[in-house]
Amino acid sequence: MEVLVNIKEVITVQEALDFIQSPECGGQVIFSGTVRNHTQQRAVLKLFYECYEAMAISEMEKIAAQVKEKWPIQKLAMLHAVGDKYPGDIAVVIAVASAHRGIAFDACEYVIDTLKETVPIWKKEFFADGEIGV
Amino acid sequence: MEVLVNIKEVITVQEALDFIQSPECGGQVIFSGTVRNHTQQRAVLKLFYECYEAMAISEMEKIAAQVKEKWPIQKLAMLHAVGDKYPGDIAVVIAVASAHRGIAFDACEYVIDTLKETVPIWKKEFFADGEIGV
Amino acid sequence: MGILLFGAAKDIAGVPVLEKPAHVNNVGALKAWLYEVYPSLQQLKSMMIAVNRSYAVDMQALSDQDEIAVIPPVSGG
Amino acid sequence: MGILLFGAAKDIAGVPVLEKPAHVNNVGALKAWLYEVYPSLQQLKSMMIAVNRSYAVDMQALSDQDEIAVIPPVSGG
Repeated sequence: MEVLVNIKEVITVQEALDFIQSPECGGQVIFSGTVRNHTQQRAVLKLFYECYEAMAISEMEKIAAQVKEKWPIQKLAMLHAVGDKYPGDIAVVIAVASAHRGIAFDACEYVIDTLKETVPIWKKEFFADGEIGV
Repeated sequence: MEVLVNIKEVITVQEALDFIQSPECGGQVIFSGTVRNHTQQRAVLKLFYECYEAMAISEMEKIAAQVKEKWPIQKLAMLHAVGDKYPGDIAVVIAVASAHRGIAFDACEYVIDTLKETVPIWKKEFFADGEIGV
Repeated sequence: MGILLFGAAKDIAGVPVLEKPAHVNNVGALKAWLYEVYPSLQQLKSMMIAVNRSYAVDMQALSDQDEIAVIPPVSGG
Repeated sequence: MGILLFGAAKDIAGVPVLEKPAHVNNVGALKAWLYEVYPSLQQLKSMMIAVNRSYAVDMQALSDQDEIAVIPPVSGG
């Protein structure tokens, strides 16, 4: 399995697609998480993502290793953005390529679910009313 | 739920993403199906997709109606390519945007599974050895 | 209107459109007639008939105004 | 090496790095010391300690060469 793990200011779906693209894989499943303009009915101005980068990369690689054990996936890209992110901006992209689509869906969902539980990245929410949520 | 259904020569992931993009939805799940360079160990030169277009559009709209009944999805794009398609080319794109990612995965997988069962589109396989498979 | 043929069904019949015989007045009768005229259609894994762009059951009646189509196993995606 | 603080833990302590007291020799002792010095840390839903970039259990020993980090609930994605 080929793996791309990256944490940086700006990420795109296209770079994940470019990485997983392969004439040997018929199915690609991509999850992209974008910043919403509200959280529980409160208007969001922006989010600020910080991370413990060395450990975040290491935890993302651990998730990739778990995927490799569980499913015959050919390619996996995991990208996370950091810094100020505004509504509509992309915060995370997970992309999986596989010969069979069922396991691509399973693997992609597993990766984003696990990332949200284990990867040391934090967001701070800046609301329109001036409050800040952690 | 807003729905985009389209059958045409060339489709892209980007146009599906553009359609489902919304600052109100935090999660997007995309499936893209591309032409593989082999089928059961036989090298593939190209595929030719034909469709019964009026009925295909109608069946795709029925799937969208089923999705709307089953899940609170905000946006759904279903694109299918027709004509000659070569290894690496995109044949189908399903994109779903939702506030909650779990249902976006479920809905996206449901759409592609159902599309493959009910939508009147046929591919012809042109193998490198000169044979043609239907 | 004629009967539209697609995919493998079109290849077997060798034509994209067939004339519906007057005595064929429902979907079941149409299938029987097609299998008789083109026995190779029986090799298809399935053969559905669509009437006015919807899949139809055998007992559905056919009129000359209906848009009828022969649907071999689909293989989109 | 110091103790790295992130997210809400950093906000509560008011600093991104703390000095590890000499008597704190395992993860459990570190948590107890942090809760004592910064009682507000008890309001966090969880507080994990990472040692050399891996989550660590309470009984894990700490040495001065370890890279130690305080991990409040993560919220990536």
